[in-house]
Formats: sequence, C-alpha cells, structure tokens
Amino acid sequence: MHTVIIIGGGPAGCEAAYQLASDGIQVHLIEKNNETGGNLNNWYQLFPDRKNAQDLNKRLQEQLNHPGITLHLGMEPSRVEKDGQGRFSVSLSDGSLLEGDALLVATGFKTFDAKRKEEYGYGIYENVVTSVDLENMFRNHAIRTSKGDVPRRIGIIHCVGSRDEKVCNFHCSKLCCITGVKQAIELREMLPESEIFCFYMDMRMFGPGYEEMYREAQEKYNIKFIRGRLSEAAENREHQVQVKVEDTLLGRPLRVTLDLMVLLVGMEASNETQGMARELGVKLAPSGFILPLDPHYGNNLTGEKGVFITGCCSAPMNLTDTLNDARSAAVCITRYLNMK
Amino acid sequence: MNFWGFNISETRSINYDTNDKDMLIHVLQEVPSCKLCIECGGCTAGCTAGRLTSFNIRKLQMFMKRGENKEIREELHKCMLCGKCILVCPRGVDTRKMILSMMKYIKNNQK
Amino acid sequence: MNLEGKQQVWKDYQKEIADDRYYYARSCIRQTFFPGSEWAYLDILKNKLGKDVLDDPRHTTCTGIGYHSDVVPVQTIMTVVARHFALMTEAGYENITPSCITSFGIYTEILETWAHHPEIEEQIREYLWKATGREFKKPKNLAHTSDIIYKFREDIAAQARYKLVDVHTGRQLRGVDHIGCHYAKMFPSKGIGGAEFPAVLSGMISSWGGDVVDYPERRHCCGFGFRQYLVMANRGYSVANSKKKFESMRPYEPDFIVANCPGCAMFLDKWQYTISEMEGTTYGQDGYGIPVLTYEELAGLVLGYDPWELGLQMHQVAVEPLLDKMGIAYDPEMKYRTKEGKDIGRPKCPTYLKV
Amino acid sequence: MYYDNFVLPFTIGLITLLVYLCVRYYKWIRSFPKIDRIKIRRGLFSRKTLVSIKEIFMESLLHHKIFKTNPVLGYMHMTFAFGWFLLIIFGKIESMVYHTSAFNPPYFAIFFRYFHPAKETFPGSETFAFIMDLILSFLLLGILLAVIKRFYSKMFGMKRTTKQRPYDLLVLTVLWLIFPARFIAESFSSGINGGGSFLTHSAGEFFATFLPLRNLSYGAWWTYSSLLGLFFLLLPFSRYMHIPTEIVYIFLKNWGVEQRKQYNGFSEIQTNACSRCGICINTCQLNNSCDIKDTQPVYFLRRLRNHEDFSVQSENCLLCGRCEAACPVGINLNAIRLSTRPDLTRVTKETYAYIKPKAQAETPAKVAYFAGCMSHLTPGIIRSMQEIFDKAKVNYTFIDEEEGVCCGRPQAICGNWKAAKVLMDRNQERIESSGAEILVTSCPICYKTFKEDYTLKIKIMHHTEYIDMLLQEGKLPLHKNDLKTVFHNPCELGRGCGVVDAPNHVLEQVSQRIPTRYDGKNSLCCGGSLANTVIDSQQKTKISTDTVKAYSAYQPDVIVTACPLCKKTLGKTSTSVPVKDIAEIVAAS
Repeated sequence: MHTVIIIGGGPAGCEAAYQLASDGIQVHLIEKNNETGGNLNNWYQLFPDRKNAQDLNKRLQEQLNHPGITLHLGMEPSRVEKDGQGRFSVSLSDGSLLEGDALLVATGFKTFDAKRKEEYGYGIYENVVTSVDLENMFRNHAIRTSKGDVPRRIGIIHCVGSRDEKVCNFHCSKLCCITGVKQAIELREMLPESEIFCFYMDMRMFGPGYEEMYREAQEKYNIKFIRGRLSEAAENREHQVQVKVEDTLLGRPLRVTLDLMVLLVGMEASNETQGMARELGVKLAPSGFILPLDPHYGNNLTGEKGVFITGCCSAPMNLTDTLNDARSAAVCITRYLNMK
Repeated sequence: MNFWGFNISETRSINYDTNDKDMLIHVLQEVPSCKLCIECGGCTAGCTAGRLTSFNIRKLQMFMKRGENKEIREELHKCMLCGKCILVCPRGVDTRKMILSMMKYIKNNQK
Repeated sequence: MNLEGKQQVWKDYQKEIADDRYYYARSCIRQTFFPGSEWAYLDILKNKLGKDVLDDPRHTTCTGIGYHSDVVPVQTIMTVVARHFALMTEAGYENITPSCITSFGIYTEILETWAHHPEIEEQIREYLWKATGREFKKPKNLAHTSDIIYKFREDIAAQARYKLVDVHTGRQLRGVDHIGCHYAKMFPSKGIGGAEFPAVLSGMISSWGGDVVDYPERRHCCGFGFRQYLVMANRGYSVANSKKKFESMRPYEPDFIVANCPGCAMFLDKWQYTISEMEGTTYGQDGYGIPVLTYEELAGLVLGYDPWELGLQMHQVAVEPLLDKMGIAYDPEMKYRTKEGKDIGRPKCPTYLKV
Repeated sequence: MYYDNFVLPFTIGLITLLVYLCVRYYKWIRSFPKIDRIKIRRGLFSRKTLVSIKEIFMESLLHHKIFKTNPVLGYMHMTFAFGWFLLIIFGKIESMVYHTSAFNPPYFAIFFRYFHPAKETFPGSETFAFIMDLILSFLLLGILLAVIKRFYSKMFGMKRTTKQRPYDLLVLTVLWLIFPARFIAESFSSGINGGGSFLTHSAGEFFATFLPLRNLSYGAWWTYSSLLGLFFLLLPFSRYMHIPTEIVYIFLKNWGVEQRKQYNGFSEIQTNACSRCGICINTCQLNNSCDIKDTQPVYFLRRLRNHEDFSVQSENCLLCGRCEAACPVGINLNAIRLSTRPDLTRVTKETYAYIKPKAQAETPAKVAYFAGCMSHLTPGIIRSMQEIFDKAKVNYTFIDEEEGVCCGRPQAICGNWKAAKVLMDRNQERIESSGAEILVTSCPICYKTFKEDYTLKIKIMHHTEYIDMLLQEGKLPLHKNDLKTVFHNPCELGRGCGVVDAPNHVLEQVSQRIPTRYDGKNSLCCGGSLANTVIDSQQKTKISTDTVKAYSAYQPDVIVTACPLCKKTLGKTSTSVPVKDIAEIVAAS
C-alpha cells in the first residue's frame, strides 16, 4: 500500500486527501493550524452562488473522516528528505517522522499585506479595511464605521497588491474582481440606502455566471463602477477617507469622500509555499508561486519527481478550480504510484 | 482686469461630494438601463453626430453620473437622435431615451 | 487616525544622520526670503548644540531652479554639485547638509544616478577637473538640515523656553507640516518617515509640545513647481494648488504651518496674501492668515530667540497671533526697525488680510 | 295640443344638448388654422359633402368597417346606431302621417304611442305599428348582444373589451335602459288602450294580466322621457359624444381638413369621435406582446378627453400605425399622438451648426443614393444597392457614404420639430447640391420624411420602388430562384407611405413569395421603432420575437424586409431564419 504526504489542509489539500484515500492510498495530511480549511475559514459567503463558506468547509472536513486519512493538525514540516528509492521522509515540528511515496504540496496563498500600500492608509486611517476584514464584518452582520455609524458611502478598491509594480506583484490575483462584486452586493443587501462604488482597473469576470453577476450588481443593486486606480487616500476630520482617482474613462481626476474604504487584497504565495519550494528545490514563477512543469500537461507536476502541487500554491485560483485541481493532482499521483 | 496677470485656476478634478446629482436621479428613474453601461464606447464609435463633431454620448452619460452637468448642457443639442447607438449597445442601454430624458431635464430646469 | 499605524511606518523609514561635523550648503530662496532662518540654524547648531558646522562662503547655488526650469542641463548641475563636494572634501568634511529641499533632492538624485551609472560619475569628475582642476570624494552622509534638527529635537526641547502650547488655555497648538515634494517623494527611503507619512516636521512639533494636524491634502504640492511659478501664465495654476491646501486645512483651524522647503514656506506665506486680494478669502482666525514658519524659525521661537531677530517681520502673514498664543514677548515697535532702531520701511497694508 | 309635463325632461335634455354641441363645434372649428377653415368653406357646397353623407350612412349608421373586421361586433354597433336611426325616422314619418303636418314638436314622434289614441286609425297605422315594433325588437336584441359582449367579449373575436370608467358605465346603463323603458311604456299604454303591434301589443296584454297598468303607465312614460333627457345631458361628457362628433368629423375630413403638428380643435374633434370600440386594442402589439394595457388609442384618447395625465401614454407608442389602419372611424391616431409629444429642443444659432454644406457637384449623377444612418450598421444593404446600381449601369452618387446627416425624422417623432426642421433644412441643402434627378434611399424612415417634410423638387424613391422600376424597365437582369420568402413590410413604408405593391412585385420576380396575413398594410411592427421611448430593450425584444414567430409560421427560407432598422431588430431574435433586405435578395439573384 502506498502512502502520500500532503502538506497543507486547505480546500486543495483536503479534497486531494479524500480523493487519494478513496483510491485506497494511505494519506498523511499536515496542517499548521488547529483546524483544516485554510483561508476558507476567513470567508463568509462564496461567489457565484452565495453559498455559506462554512458549509463547503464542513463538507471538506467530513470527507477527512475517511479511515485512510491521518490528520496532523497544528504541525509544520520542519525537514523533508528524499531517499534513493524516491521515498520521502518528513519531520514534523513535534519531532515525529512521516514517510511517504509521494509528496503533495498544497500550501496555498496568503493575502497581500495592505499596509505595504502605505498611501492607502490601512492600519492608519480608521475606516480603511481589507476584503478579509469585511468578510468578518459580514459574519458578524455589522457594517459600521469606526464611530459606529452606518457608512453612507462605501468604496471598494480593486487590485490592491495585484498588478502593481510598486509592490513587485505583476500578476493578477484573478478572484478579487468577482469578490468585489460579491461583496458589493452583500453590502447593498445589508445597507440598502448606501452608495457603493467599485474602483477598478479592469473587470475580469472569468468564470461562469460572473459576468451575469456583474451585470446584476449594476442593474439590480445599483453598484457604481468607476474605472480608475486609487492613487492616494487621506483622512479628514470626520475620519472619512478622501480618495483621489482618475476617472480614466472621462480623463478627469475625481475626488470622493468615503465613509468606509475596502481594499480588495490580492493573493501572494504563502510563506509556507515559498518555504516548501526552497526546501524541495522546486522552481518559483516570477509571481512567487510555484512554477508547474508545464502549463497544460503538467500543472500538478514539478521538476522534482514525486513532488506534486495543487491549489493556490501554483497560482491564484477560485474554489471551483482549486477543487478540480486537487482531483487532478490525485489522478496524477495515483498514476505515478502505480507506475512505480 | 486684475493687475496680477493671472487668475486662480479652476480645478479640473471632479468633486463628487459636492456635485449636483439631480439630473442623474431624474434620468435613472426614467431610464434605469443607464446603470448597465460598461463604458465600451460602441455608441460613440458609430455616432452620426460624433462623425462630424466632438459629441460623445458615452462621456456625457458619465459626466451625468458624476454630477458634472455643465458639459451636458453644452453638448447635448448636437445629437441628431437617429438612434443608431441603441442598436450597438451590448448592455441594452436605451441610449436614445437617456438623451431624451437628459433633454427633458434640461428643458424643465432651465435657469 | 491610528497613531500606532503611523509609528510603524515611521519605524520603517529611519535614515542614518551624522552626529557632527557638517558641511552646510545654503539655499538661494532661504537666504533671500528668510535670511534669519539660516543664521538661526547655524547659531542653534553651534551655540545651543555645540556642533561643528562649516558655512563655506565659496559654495554657490546648486542651479536647481534652472535645472527644474529646463534651462540648466543635467551635466552642468552635476558638475556644480561635484564642485560643492570638492569644496567639502577640501575643507575636510564628509557630511553634507543642504538647507534647501530642492538641493537635497538634487544631491540625492545625483548620488543615486552615479551609483547606478558610474560612467556618468567618471564623466562629471572629468568635467570638474577640466573646469576647475578640483577633485572630490562623495559625501559619506547626506542629510537635509531639517533632518539634523529632527535628530536633535529632544535636545532642543530640553533647552526650550517656550512650548507649542497656548499659554492662556493650555491647549496644544495645532501645527500643519508641509514637507516639500523633493524631500521624499522621489526617494521615499531618504526621508524620515517616508513619503506618505513623513515624520521630520511632525516629530519636531510633537517634541516641542504641539499637536500635528493631518489633513486630506497634506501631501499636495504647494504649487511652486518652478515653471508653474516662473511663467506668469502658469501662476494661476500655482496659486490654485496652495488654495487647495488651505481649503483642506481650514476646518482644522491650524495655529501655524511649518514648512520644510524654503520655496514652500515662501509660497504658502505669500499666496495667502494673493488669494485674499483676488477672492477676499483669509484662512486664519479673525481675518488673519495662518502664520507660516520655517522649521529653523520654529526652533528659534521655542528656544527663545527674538522674533524680529529671526526675521519674522519678513513674512507676509502676521505671526503676532502665534507669538501671543505661545506667550512670547515681543516689541511691536521694533517690528520694522533694525536693532539700532532704524526704520526699515513697511509693506503696504493688504485689503483683506489682517496684519 | 299634444302636451304633457313628462315630455319636459326629454325636451330640455335635447335642447341643452343641441346648444352645447353647436357652441362646442364652433369653438373647435374656430381654432383651426386658416388654411383648414378655407377648405371647409370651399368643400361645403361641393361633391365632397355628398360623399360625406354617404360615408356617414355607411359608417356612422351601418358601421360597415366594423362589419368587415368583425361581423358580430358590427351587427351590435349597427343595431344601436341604425336601429335607433330608423326608429326616429319611421316614428317621425308616422307622426307626420297622423298629424298631417311636418311641424309637430320633436317629442311628439318620440312619445307618439302616448299621445295617439289607439282607437283612432290613420292610413297605414297598422303597418307603422308593425314596423316600429320590428325596429324596437331589433334594438332590444342589440342591447342583449351588448350586454353579452360586456361579459363575454371573446365571443366577439376580441381579446379584450374596452375598460370603462364608472361615469361611462353610468351613461352606458342609461343608454341600455332607454329602449327597454320605451318598450315598457309602449306596452303598458297598449295594455290599457290597445294599439301597437306584435311586440308591444302582446306584451301589453301579457302585463295587463298581472300588473295594475293604469297606475304604472304614466310613470313608465316619465321614466322613458327622463332616461332620454338624462342621456342627452350626459352625452357630451361621455363616450357617446362620438355619435354627433363622428358625423362632424366625416364632413371635415372629406372637406380636406388635416391633422397637423399641433394639437388643435381638429384633434379634439377626432378625439371625441372615438367610439371606443376597442378594435385598436387588438391590433396593438404592445398589448399582444408586452401586455401593456393602458396606451392603446382608445385609452390614450380617453385620457386626452378627460384631461388626465397622458405623458407616458403619449410616448408609449411604436407609431407603427396598425391601429390607425384598423380604426373604423379613420382617426389620425399617429398624428394626434405625435402632436402631444412636447418639443424638448431649444433651437439657437448653434443648433447643428457643425453640419457644413456640401460643394455643388460639378458633373451631377442621375441618381443620388442616401443610405441613412441605420444602413451603415447593415453594410449588406449598402453593398447590395451598389451592386444593383452597377448591374443596371446607373450613374449614381453616394451622398452619405463618408459622413451622413440624420434625416430629422427621429427628432420629429419625439416631438422635437424645431430641431428636426434645422436638420431637414441642412440635409436638404446637401442633397440638392448633388444635382441628381432621383433620390433613392434604403431607409423607410428617411423616405417618409423626405416625401412629407422636405421640399425636394426631385423624385424620391425607396429602394424597393427603385428596384421595381429597374425591373420593369428591364435594366436589371433577373433570375428567379426557389427561395421561399415572406415579406415584412416596414411600418413607415407600407402603412406609412403606402408602398405595398412594389416590394411584393419585386419579390415575386426573384423568389417564391409566400403570401401571409401580414401582407401589405397588415404588416407587423418589428418592435425596434424609435418612436417608443417607454418600453425597454427586453420589451422590444419580445415584440421582435413574436413578430419573427408569426412570419416563421409560414416556414420561409428567409424573412425579407426593406428597412435597416427592421433588419437589425428582427435579426436580433431570428436565429434560425435569416433576415435579409429586399436589395440583398435582388443583388444575389
């Protein structure tokens, strides 16, 4: 019987674990936190169907009850070694040692640290929050300014930390556009009287139903979309955020005061992803994510034999793609083990 | 005539906070499809009037959305209302009706 | 405003500033419009802080005004600056401290350029040699004179005779800081606190007992812009920038503005008069303007220098309301007289701005 | 002297009505523009008056047009109008025969059975009684039908009957009650005194068996008179104002009075001439496709009459003209609707100043081709026309190839006549500068306005007409093929300008044209009309979908039209059957 070690218990790791275990493979799933789910734990509702994120999370967790899966919660791999037969041994932070025939890296992404865009004032201005903070507000059903008022005007800033040479991120995080649309709709549902803006560079509605959702956001929810990148924000006496953008489609600068500003933070390779890449000697793409062997035929493979990747450690992906990618990785690993 | 040889320049920046959005409210009520515009410019590209003059209906509707009504008052009458723009709009905005609605607002709110 | 967040940013942008032995580079605008400031700076450093500063009479303008107005080519300005470095080297100094923000920006820019393009540095060395027969070493440390004051702000606070507090009510005085574009906007890491939330002046205000006002247009340019001001047709644009700042700071009712750059100090001061004449608007209390100080003047006032000796009568906006609030004694009779009591003439009274 | 107090309600009602009508019509006619007043003066003693009388007989009494649309409905209307007319005429003759004088008071004939002692016979009295009873029964049957129509409109081939206001329902009830009241009054009198014929006599005998007729009879006559008087008093403010007004309208129309751009007395007369038969509701595609139920002419005119807000209804119309074509009264429904659209433009020196005149052509071509704005979105039409010109070796010039100017009709159909006029003048200059003899256009919208609003001295043809002419002249080589086609006649071309035969003729020569029930002036609207500014994109799409469905039912290979706007609009929804312009069919054959 073969054994596979999966590093990272987010949606990709969980789904891959279940698929592999269902194929009769012994799985060790290592997760640094005390619960699985990864970034999904920070989300309230999912696009495009507005499913409760925790429902999906729960489903993924239930799958982990499979007898073939051994969970190692609160553990981090401190050392990974590969022997001549292509077997991996992974030492965990508690000193224990796991052995496996293949390694699946599912260490995912981290959200961009909005403080790095200093001019947006995150952490300095009272009414600047990130999209992750906003999800938390949704969960608590309370959208309030720092003074506790209902924000009458809210601005959602797209592409924070994505497509930005100034923070050395050239890549597109792909999901933020639709997340922005989703959050705008959620905001509208909770605050029917407020004015809600999205300041975007491009609207990239890549998935099924996304463009329709964008259209609905305009037509039904009266969300206002302004094409222009925030150049700087400042706080006024009332602790509102005064933003300056160029209304690029008019070719005129635009000033508007917001009661609440939401930064749609982009995705970067997590520290664990970068650490694993170093440890395993696999290549990184210029974006900092792990570079797959081939973008079409080998997107779960790396240059290292027996080391597989899945989910957002290789690129920003939505959940649909992540889960597909996990299944695809499981297929690749099964085939690899059978050929061994 | 001041002896300075210059005046304090007006800002080019759109001040959304203080601009008058009354026309917008009126037009959105009459033509809700306005909200659907994605600023593709299809309407303007084939515009009969736009071929002969600077008339740009995409921009005018954006100005309206920002509460910059001055330009609309100056430009709107250039439209010939031929309706070609309606046939082009990928979002189904009733562009011609929007123009009529703007005209109506201007007519009713003449100073 | 979340102060912890700001402090984190300030921590991220700290720069190395030499302790002593400064080669002083004067500023064209400062010595013309605020001669008292340069004197005060040298006096504070030498006599209050006991530092070694060389005020070299041989050094010239950096030609920054000409450079930014597109009349001086880059090779010329680099050679002029190289000459300053040569003078510094010859005098045995290694730390250069320009008094002008534009000079500071230019020095920074030139040193950066040379670091990336050594061939240009070589060429400039050759030009300087051919023109003057001089050689130079690059300065070990480059700091703006405000950086020096910032560095010793606590020492100044220890010797302070006055605090930035309204002596009648005990209220902290509200100060607006204006950094100047060329200080950190080009090279954020070269400014204390970076470009977005610079701490150089706000640090002084806080240390000396005042309250810093952070208003929405704080980062905005004063409007000088060289070509904008120098060409009369563009001046409307220049003054519009200052106006934008005044409009934005007015609701905070600031007691004073302190400026990093001599040009900014001049414009923020004089445009208040222009705007009042053109539009009848004044931005201070009771028809006064908002007093505009250089940081040297502010330090001088705190240390108890005589306002007229600091040259505050050269300002367009009257500083008396600020002096009154700080409780600084002054003789109104002596405002437009020399130390000896000779009349130096007085400006025409503005139409709207109270002086 | 034959008199009784009960005639007072009738007499007062009648006199009041006549005075009111005279004043009303005088005021309206006085508001006509001078040119129309001159037309009345000239027409008054001409053959046109006789024609009008014939038309009044055919339409106001026999309702011949409604008959054509719907026989049952026509019969219902006819019984009322013609029946009542006969009752009055024969009653009058009867009274004159009896009285042997033409000058008896008007009420005498109406209440003849009361005043005439039944025992006293006169020549033909039996026959008269029979005829009067016959007419009355004819009328009562009509009322029965009307009652049924009100509750079971489907039986009359109508999807929906006109919805009435409470006031109108009151008047309607009064009208319905008049004839039963007469029947009762006459029966009661007959029951007491005898007389009458098969209906009233038998009914009188029947009633006498169980009712104290002596006590009731007088009251019945009062009721009858009161109902008549009440009806006359209520009439001017009810829809029955159409009865006298339609007669006046027929005269005015035949004398040549026209509905102009302004809403005036003539518009008022037409508005009042509407009988609210509701035929327009059924022809209206807004009703059939979009379920819009408040904008059809019957409701729109009612709003106008009652001074209710009509701003939305004024704009909510495709101006397709289907209602106008079907209107039995022949009211200028489109023109009236258009006259109520406010002019939103303010014309200054700057208006369209950017349109510069074209240089006079040095060697004028014979034909000037004006594609029209919309045609530039359907380059297939333009290219086909160019091919046709080339094949027929026509020397032509393409006026709006590079930069066109809108014909002005889109402005005009929004009511913006002032701005439209400026456009039209500037465009006319540009067209005239071509020096051509024939102006050919591909757009029916342009075509209509070129013909009606421009003062061009050259021949104006839509390309269907022009192609037809080329074919007749044998200048265009022809190949008939097996393509099965249906023709969608654009509203502005068929109903708007009466161009019906040319396209059919052309299509028959180049393809297998399938006749449809929508041929000629019965054509549907594509839904893309610029005239309607109320319905949204989805509703337009719905109309287009239904129209395409209607034509597709004939299983054509291609739906042919002759308008770029129709082509685009139908093409939007017709995914399985291609939509082509007639020029494209001809060019390809």
